[in-house]
Amino acid sequence: MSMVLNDDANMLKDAARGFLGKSAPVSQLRKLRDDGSEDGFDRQTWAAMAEMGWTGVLVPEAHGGVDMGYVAAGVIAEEMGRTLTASPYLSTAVMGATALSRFGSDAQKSEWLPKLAAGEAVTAVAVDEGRKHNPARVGVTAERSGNGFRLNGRKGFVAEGHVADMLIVSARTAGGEADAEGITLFLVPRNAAGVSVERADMVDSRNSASVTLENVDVTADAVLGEVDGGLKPLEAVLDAGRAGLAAEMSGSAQQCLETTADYLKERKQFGQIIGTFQALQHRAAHLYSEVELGKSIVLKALQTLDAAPEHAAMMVCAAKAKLGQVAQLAAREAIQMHGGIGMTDEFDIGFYIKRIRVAEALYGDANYHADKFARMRKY
Amino acid sequence: MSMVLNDDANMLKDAARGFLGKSAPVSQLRKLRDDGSEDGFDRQTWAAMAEMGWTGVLVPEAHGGVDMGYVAAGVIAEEMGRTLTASPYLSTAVMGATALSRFGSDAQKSEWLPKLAAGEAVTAVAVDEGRKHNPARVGVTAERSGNGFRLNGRKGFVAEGHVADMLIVSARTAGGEADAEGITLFLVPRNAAGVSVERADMVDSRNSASVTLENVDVTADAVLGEVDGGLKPLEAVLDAGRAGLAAEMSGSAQQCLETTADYLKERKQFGQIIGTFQALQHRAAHLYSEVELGKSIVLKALQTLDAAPEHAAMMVCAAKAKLGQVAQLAAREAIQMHGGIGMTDEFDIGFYIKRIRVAEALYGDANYHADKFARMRKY
Amino acid sequence: MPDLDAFRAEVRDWLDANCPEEMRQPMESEADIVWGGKKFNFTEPQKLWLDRMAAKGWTVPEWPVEYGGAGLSKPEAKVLREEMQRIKARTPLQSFGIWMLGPALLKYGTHEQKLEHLPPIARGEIRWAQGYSEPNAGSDLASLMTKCEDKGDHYLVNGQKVWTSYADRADWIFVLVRTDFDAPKHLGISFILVDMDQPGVSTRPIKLISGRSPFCETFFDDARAEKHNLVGELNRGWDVAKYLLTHEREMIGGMGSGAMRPMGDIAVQQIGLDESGRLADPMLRTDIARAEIDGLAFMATMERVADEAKAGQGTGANSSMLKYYGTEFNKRRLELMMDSAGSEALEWGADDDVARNWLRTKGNSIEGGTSEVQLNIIAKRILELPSA
Amino acid sequence: MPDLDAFRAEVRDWLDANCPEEMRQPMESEADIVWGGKKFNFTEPQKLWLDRMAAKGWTVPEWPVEYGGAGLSKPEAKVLREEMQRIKARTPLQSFGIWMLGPALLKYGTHEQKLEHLPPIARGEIRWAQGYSEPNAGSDLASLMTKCEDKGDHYLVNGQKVWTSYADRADWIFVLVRTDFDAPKHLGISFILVDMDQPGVSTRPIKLISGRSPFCETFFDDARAEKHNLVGELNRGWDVAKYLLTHEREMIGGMGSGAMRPMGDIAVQQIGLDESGRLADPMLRTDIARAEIDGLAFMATMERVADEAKAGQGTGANSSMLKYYGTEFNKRRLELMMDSAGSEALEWGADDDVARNWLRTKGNSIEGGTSEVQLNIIAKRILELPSA
Repeated sequence: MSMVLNDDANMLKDAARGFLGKSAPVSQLRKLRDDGSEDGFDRQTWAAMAEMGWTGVLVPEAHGGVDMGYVAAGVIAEEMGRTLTASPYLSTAVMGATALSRFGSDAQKSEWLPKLAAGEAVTAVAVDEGRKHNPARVGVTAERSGNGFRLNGRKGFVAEGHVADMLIVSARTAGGEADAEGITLFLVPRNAAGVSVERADMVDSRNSASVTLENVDVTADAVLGEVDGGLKPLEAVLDAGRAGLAAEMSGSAQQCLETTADYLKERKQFGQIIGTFQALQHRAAHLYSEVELGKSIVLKALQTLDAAPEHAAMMVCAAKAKLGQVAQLAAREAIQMHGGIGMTDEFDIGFYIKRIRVAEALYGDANYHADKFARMRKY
Repeated sequence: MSMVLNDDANMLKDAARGFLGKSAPVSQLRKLRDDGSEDGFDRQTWAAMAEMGWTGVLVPEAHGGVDMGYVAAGVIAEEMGRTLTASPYLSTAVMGATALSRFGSDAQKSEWLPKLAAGEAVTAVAVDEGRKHNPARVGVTAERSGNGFRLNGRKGFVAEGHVADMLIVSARTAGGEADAEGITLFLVPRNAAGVSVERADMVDSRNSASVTLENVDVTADAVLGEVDGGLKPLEAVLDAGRAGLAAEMSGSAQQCLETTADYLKERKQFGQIIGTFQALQHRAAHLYSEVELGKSIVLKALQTLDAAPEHAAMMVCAAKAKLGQVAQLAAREAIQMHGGIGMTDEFDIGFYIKRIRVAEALYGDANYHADKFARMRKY
Repeated sequence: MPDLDAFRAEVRDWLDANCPEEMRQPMESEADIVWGGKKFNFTEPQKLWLDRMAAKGWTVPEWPVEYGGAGLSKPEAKVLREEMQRIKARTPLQSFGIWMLGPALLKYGTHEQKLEHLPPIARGEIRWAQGYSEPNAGSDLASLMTKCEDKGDHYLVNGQKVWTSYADRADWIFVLVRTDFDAPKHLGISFILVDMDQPGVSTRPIKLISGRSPFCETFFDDARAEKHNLVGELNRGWDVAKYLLTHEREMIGGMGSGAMRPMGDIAVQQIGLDESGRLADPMLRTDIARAEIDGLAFMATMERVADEAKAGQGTGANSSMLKYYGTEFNKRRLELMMDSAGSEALEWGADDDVARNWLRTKGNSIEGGTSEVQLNIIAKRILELPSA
Repeated sequence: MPDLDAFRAEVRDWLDANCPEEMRQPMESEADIVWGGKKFNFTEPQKLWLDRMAAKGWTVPEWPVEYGGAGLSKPEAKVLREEMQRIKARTPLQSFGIWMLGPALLKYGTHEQKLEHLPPIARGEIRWAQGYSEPNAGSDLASLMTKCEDKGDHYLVNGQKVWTSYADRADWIFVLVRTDFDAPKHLGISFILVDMDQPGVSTRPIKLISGRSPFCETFFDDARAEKHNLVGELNRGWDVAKYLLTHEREMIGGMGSGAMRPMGDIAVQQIGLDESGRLADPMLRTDIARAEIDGLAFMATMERVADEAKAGQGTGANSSMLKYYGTEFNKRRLELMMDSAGSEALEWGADDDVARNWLRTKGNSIEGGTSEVQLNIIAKRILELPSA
């Protein structure tokens, strides 16, 4: 497959950049933070995204989506990374749509996909329970109870948890706490009895929550995929999210690089434009190279998700690991080369380094994925 | 303890630099290589070193040495690292003397230490059996046989093996191949029946050999330390060697840095002295910082070996790991900043990068020691 | 050294008798640091401890007695430090007055200036701020433009400083000002002391990416400075500034190397060990081990550079090396601590949580001379590489 | 694309019938590379395979038929490559003539020059060397001083080149010479073709730190060059040189990314796994995993840059990025292979053992424009940072 965007994807990219730069730039995130917004995202912007079809980018046309695939979904995420636009796009349009369209029953699809495509429902994936990502370590229990299940336990670091209409929850139906077998995925309405969600005050000013499940009763229809066989679909959903995050981080890294290069052309010290200093030139050029590598591996991962999703795990793993390293390098170099002004809250770079840190940790950091990569390669 | 050399050590340093620079510079190693010297070192230089007391630097005065301690031994090794002087100094004056003076019986001391101090005997430590250092993994066997032991097996990467008069060999007297218990150290004359030594053609043009033991009979008097308890003294001997190697690498790194800084002041490209290019300045300055850290940790390790040898393992571990990283960085930067000329055999930098690679691998590379460090720190 | 032993015994007894129990507890956060000054809210034990130590001259033990110190020799001061560490006594007073202005005044000040300003510093009565950087004079500090005019019996100061640490809580400020606009830039600068308690001086905190505001912008709008508060010669303030910057470099470079809990221990507590007894995140384990080794080597280097300085060896420019490596290392350490803490560090917590400290370290390699400036200095002053 | 399918079938049949069995075995070492030229010792299958491929024009499939190629389109050439890979057919011929001089002549040469020089390259009859660098013109290539004088019916060349790859085994050499000593340095350079089979040209191999001698010094002592062998305009040889350097950069940058055995596999074989199924050297495992991920990202980048070039997107200066990253990555890869091989790699072994390859890679970031030069180019041409 050619490693260039086709015309559709290029048009989408231009449209996304135009829209986000105008309607949802970094100042929007700053305002949401400073106003103490309860939603943590702008509903008008979200409605406009739905209008443009972004919320349906991975929803089949039969269910009201535009079904453009992961490359397209990544193009949008990348542009959002440039502007740090806050929205439930990743948790809903990428991960929720992946979960339902690939693993949902006909009934589940019919119920949820049209709402997702229309931007009328938000989903959130509740997977982690400890400080480090580990999808096989599941302590939340789901015990059979009548025709259904009763869920108990606690999930943390749930992106968009408090604004979600429906939670996709991994719970243990069999086996011990770290067993790969015995995990089941459930669709749990956020307003179900026994579900309580508490929003966290995150460093990136984006949405994340902890979710407590106390005797939450769901019917057997709430199971997504097979009972006890939830890890595989969960990993697929996570991989969609990881690829999306990698794309987002790629956009953020590009933006950090470009902002910094522009600053280097402007700022004077010692009577010279600092961009003339060779040491800074070489570091910027090295960063450029790393950012280019990041763009390539993200595109490769997205293309593989489109072409052969069942074989995409390794490329996604490499992409998430690489972008964790690249985006953090970009943010660090951006601050250092900006000097004191980069340290001030007034300047935007701080938003980037903070968001990149959260994106890095979400669904496995670079160390997690490098280790997983090595295990997949059997060493 | 003050982290500066005392007057004695400073005098020794000046004397060593003077002697080695004049009598055993890199050109001596080049000549030994080009002439295909069988000894692999210059016996006249070795005799002069003995004359100056270097071979007795760790030998008690009662046995004819000058007993100046590890800081002094390290000062000599560091200067040898500057000139890449080939000699059995490390295997004999540092490791052999440590083994005998700290763990030898009275008889062993009386027999060997005066010869070591006089430069009349060379020792070599035969420990490794695989491609990576692992002193607890001992496959060479020593079976009880009459009043003594019968040794069988093969050792590799034995520095100075083929010029040694006496080999210090770790062998298994009990336990399985990787057990820490059950290892015993033996003093084996190189000319004992059944010992065959084959010199290897090493990339650094220094001495290293493989040693094959075929039904080698030794008496119980040949045991150094306790039967089955050889790992502890072996580690102490290795730590002396590792600290000596770290000191040597520190000297080599300093020399690489200085040679490179000098070249940067001379070489012109694009009509300018290349030392004016800020990117090179910053890399040289970073290298300087790393080299300084290397000097400090080496001194710390040597001082600890003098003050509390039983607690020196962690500092030695840190020193060997750090100098592996620092010296390799120095060699790599030296070649790159010299450009094409650094790639030619005619120029000396190649000798440094090759020797540093061998020193890095000997008695555990930086990865081995970082892992060991983490284990000692219980993580 | 029998004298030192006697001194040690005396110090030990005195500390035992005089250090309040509360002042022997580890500090829980930066909020426990005693900075002093008119606006500082002391707890009772803090004030007691400060006053007792100040009365002995031990807040600034090596300063002369007449200026509020105890006139201790270096070995004696070391004994005092060791004995304080032994009982885990907190430092009674920290301040820019002690670290920076004090040494500068001791070297460049007149006897009268020392008598006026040093004892209040030693007693924690006056808190000082530093007025160096300006919006257009960051790394290129000497291009500063804050104007200082001679008005006969006093000076008038006009201009703006940035990155003045805690200026909103300080009482006085030492300021680099331009007193000659025609001279080459390094030769028209003076060093002057300004009372902040006047209408012509105002401050505005700068909110940082960490959410904290340890720095201010400080504005001088016809601020008055007394003539006798010019330190050193007129137009030769750059010498004082350079001397002071060296102190600042050493201070910042040494941060983060103190009695920190080892990274490995923290990570084990946070992440746990795997079945083979190794940290459960193998890649992070690699990074931490390498960083801890570098940390040991760096601490050994600080020790060696200090010992060399005492022995009259080494090069003064090594303070640039320490500043460079120390701040870069500190940044690396906090990145690893963020890796180790995982998602729990991504929520804002207490005022000195890991995330805030992580973000704060990003400024370490900018303030007090950027890493790039330190590398320039090493290249030129130590390696003697030529200028373009 | 029915035409391509037909072409593929045709290629497959032909290759099956014509590729000797021996030429389908993996190359055991660099000694198996067929460079051609008058001095080359072919094995019988090598010669047979070369002649058959050359007769089809498939040693240089995209060159025009009249110049020894097959005039294939890019998609057709790709089919040929794929089908050769399918049966693991060796490349029948590699040379600087194919990689470098050929593209330069196709772009800048006259019809006559192409007719004279390209077919012998395509048939492997003439082996070319490259005469660019000089002892005092390394990174600053344009400061070269080899003199070329117009003697009416011919040129006389005098001077010295270094780093001429395998010049001792080459038949002709393309040389950058100075034809105007008064013009600005880039404007007095010409590009000329010189027959090495004459007394005025001599070579001396340079022994490298790896012990191998892939490069020579080449001396021109009143060497004669024909006037019709000047390529491009007189004094405009720098354009040809730059064009060619871009090709060289891409070639060197791409080295080390080919069908290499994965580092992880090699390390497992050499070091083994521990009880938890992980590589027994945990720190090396970390480094290898990170490097393999970077390797994947780099290969994806080579692919993307090539695809963008085909689509008329991207920037030509990206060849500098590929050269920089590719050579630095290759150095890193060989360092890791040395770490993995341990003491067994520290003995000199076969002519292409790990140690020699490790040492050889150190030159990758120097030859064909140093890493520093590539970073300069990226900074200026892509990031558009200003010059001092």
